Amino acid sequence: MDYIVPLALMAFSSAAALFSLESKSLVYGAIALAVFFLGLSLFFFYLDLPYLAIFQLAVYVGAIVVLIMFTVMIVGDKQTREGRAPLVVLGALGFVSMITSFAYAMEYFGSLDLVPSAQPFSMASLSAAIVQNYGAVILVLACLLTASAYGAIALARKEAEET
Amino acid sequence: MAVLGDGSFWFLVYLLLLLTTGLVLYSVSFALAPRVRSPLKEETFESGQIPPGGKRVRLVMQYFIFLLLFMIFDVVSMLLFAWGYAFFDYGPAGSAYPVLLLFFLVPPIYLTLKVARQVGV
Amino acid sequence: MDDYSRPFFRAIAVTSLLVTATALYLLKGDIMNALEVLLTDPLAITATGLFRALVFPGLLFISVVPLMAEWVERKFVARVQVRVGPLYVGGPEGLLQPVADMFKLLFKEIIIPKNADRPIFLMAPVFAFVLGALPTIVIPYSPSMVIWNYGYGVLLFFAILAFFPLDVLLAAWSSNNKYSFIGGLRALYQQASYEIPIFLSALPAVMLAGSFRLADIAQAQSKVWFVFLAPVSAAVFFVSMLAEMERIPFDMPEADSELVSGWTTEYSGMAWGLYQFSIYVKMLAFAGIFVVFFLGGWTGPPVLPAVAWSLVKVSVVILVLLSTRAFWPRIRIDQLIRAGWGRLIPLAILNILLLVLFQHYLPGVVG
Amino acid sequence: MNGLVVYIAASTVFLAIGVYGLLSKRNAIRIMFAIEIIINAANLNIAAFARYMSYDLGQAQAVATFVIALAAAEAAVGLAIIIEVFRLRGRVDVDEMKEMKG
Repeated sequence: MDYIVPLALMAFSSAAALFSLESKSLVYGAIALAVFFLGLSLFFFYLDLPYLAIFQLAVYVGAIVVLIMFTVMIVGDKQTREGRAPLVVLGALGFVSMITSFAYAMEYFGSLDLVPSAQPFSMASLSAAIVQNYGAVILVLACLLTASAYGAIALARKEAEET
Repeated sequence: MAVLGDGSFWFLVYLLLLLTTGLVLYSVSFALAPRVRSPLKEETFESGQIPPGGKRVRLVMQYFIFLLLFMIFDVVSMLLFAWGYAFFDYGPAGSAYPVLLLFFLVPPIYLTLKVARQVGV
Repeated sequence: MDDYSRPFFRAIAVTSLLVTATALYLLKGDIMNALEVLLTDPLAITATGLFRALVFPGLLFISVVPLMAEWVERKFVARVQVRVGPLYVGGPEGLLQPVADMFKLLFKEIIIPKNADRPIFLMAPVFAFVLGALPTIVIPYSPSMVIWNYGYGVLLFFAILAFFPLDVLLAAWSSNNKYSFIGGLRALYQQASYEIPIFLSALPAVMLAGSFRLADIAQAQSKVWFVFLAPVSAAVFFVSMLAEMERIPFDMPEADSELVSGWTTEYSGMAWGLYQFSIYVKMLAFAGIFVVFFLGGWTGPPVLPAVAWSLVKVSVVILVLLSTRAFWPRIRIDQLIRAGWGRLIPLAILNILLLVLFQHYLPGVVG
Repeated sequence: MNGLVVYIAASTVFLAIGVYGLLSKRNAIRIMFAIEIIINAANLNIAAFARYMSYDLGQAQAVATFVIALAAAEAAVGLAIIIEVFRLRGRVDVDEMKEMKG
């Protein structure tokens, strides 16, 4: 059956995502976030896009979750006040509207006769995309990463001065 | 779509084997070892001192900037692997942008090290 | 065992039973196949996947090598310090001392400190064990002697490696001990800082071989080993390897004279044993990947079979890694981080630039 | 019906969870979680459409990796800001971040 694996992954990942937002302890929330990222990378493995899947693991679990965990441990595990009643309603409304838009998307894409392309992913096409098509994008990315590094350093600088 | 193709079945098997080994060693230890509770034993070990202070203290974080830098570099070095894969295929012209990407990231390292030196880290 | 620890024991035992059952179910065809091969042609057993996962590059191998490495380390350090080291257990020169240590650990109590975060505290060692041993899955000892000849093995190796700081940080935090947490933070800084030199110094091997498959990278060195084409990278990789494994010149996370025992302070018994095991098995994985990246894997003069060449090289690298413990003093954490970012990363980038400059001359020497 | 629908559904669910978290949480770190979840929902869509619409898989993955790179840059700056706010205020509620003079 074609749907079982993605559906199971969807249940698994969305449970992890919900737990990461709703757990009492932020550390457990960060662990659940790591599990969510793991679920996403399993999605990518299942779609036969191994480079993206491993990139996801290395960057999200290896760097972002670690840094979030570090911040949580510095800031403190215990929650401050949580929940905003009017906005919860707004969030629920957003949820409903998104499900509705999904229904519309279903109506279009569900009617198409699509099969997953059988072409195996070749690393050469990714290299070609990076080296040839997206060279300028890499340059912009470099500027952006540098700028964010400068910004982060400037923000953290004061912190370092005081300790 | 390859689910368990490409030999990844053995990845699953190996993972399960390792988990089994770890858990079995652990549970054997739990079963064999004695357990006697005593408040002194469960006190956290701080070289014989009585542990002062609260439960979880907040600690110094003067190397935080290096962690931020690590995040940026992690992404960049993973991206560079995609270029390294096709290093010989595109000649010198293909290397222009990736090398530029590397050069862009040297000044932040320099700045971070300078900041770190300024604050005496 | 009292009421207090029974739930943990029950949970762990049930989980291990479930995992074992799943593994057996998945393997039922392969087990029958391996039995059949064993009955008809015993030598062909080395070609089955089950043999690889269970015996040679797999479980048995990776559990024997750490024990041997521990014995060699203790003997070696003892000789350097004019002692004799282990002597009594198991025949000549205390050969079975590590096995005895393991049995001792099995019978020691696992103490859970007050106010610890129990689920994380208890599960962290198991995950450390799995994460430490999992990278060995992609390391080839001969063209066919590898558990999973994955096309993206290099990336997978580094991705699994990236999980390690998370486990260390969680273990340190959950044991609710100030020394543990300081050690854990140091481990985080150290492993995060030295992951980048590792990536950047592994890049030349991928560039020269043009593949992420570790077997291809080893095969590409049939003419010249990459250590001669990218010597700076090899040196950077070696130093970063030491730092990632928290070996002696870089063992700030468990600096025993300052931090009791770093992030493993509160761990005792088999929990500590699993951590120790994971560190040694990580050493095996790193030595294997260093051999594949820079020392040509199984390639060598045909006086020895391919597997023997790999094993000889891996043992030499492990010996060099172990010997640092006897010769070097510990450096400070700020020196470590400064060296990582200020020296090793520029050096790794320099080697990449050199390869780009001499790109035109390289294809002739890469096999 | 086809397999793509499941991926769109998964992506929508993740997006909805993310938006819910973004709107209903006060803790800045929780909001960070929500943002990461939303970015991942977008990435899943990119990957699934590339596979089902027969786009060039290399280009699709390149775009997805760029998205991840942006997410990493965003997380670096965001966490630096969170630490800074925590240092100034002692807590990380977004409601209290009225002025950002530093």
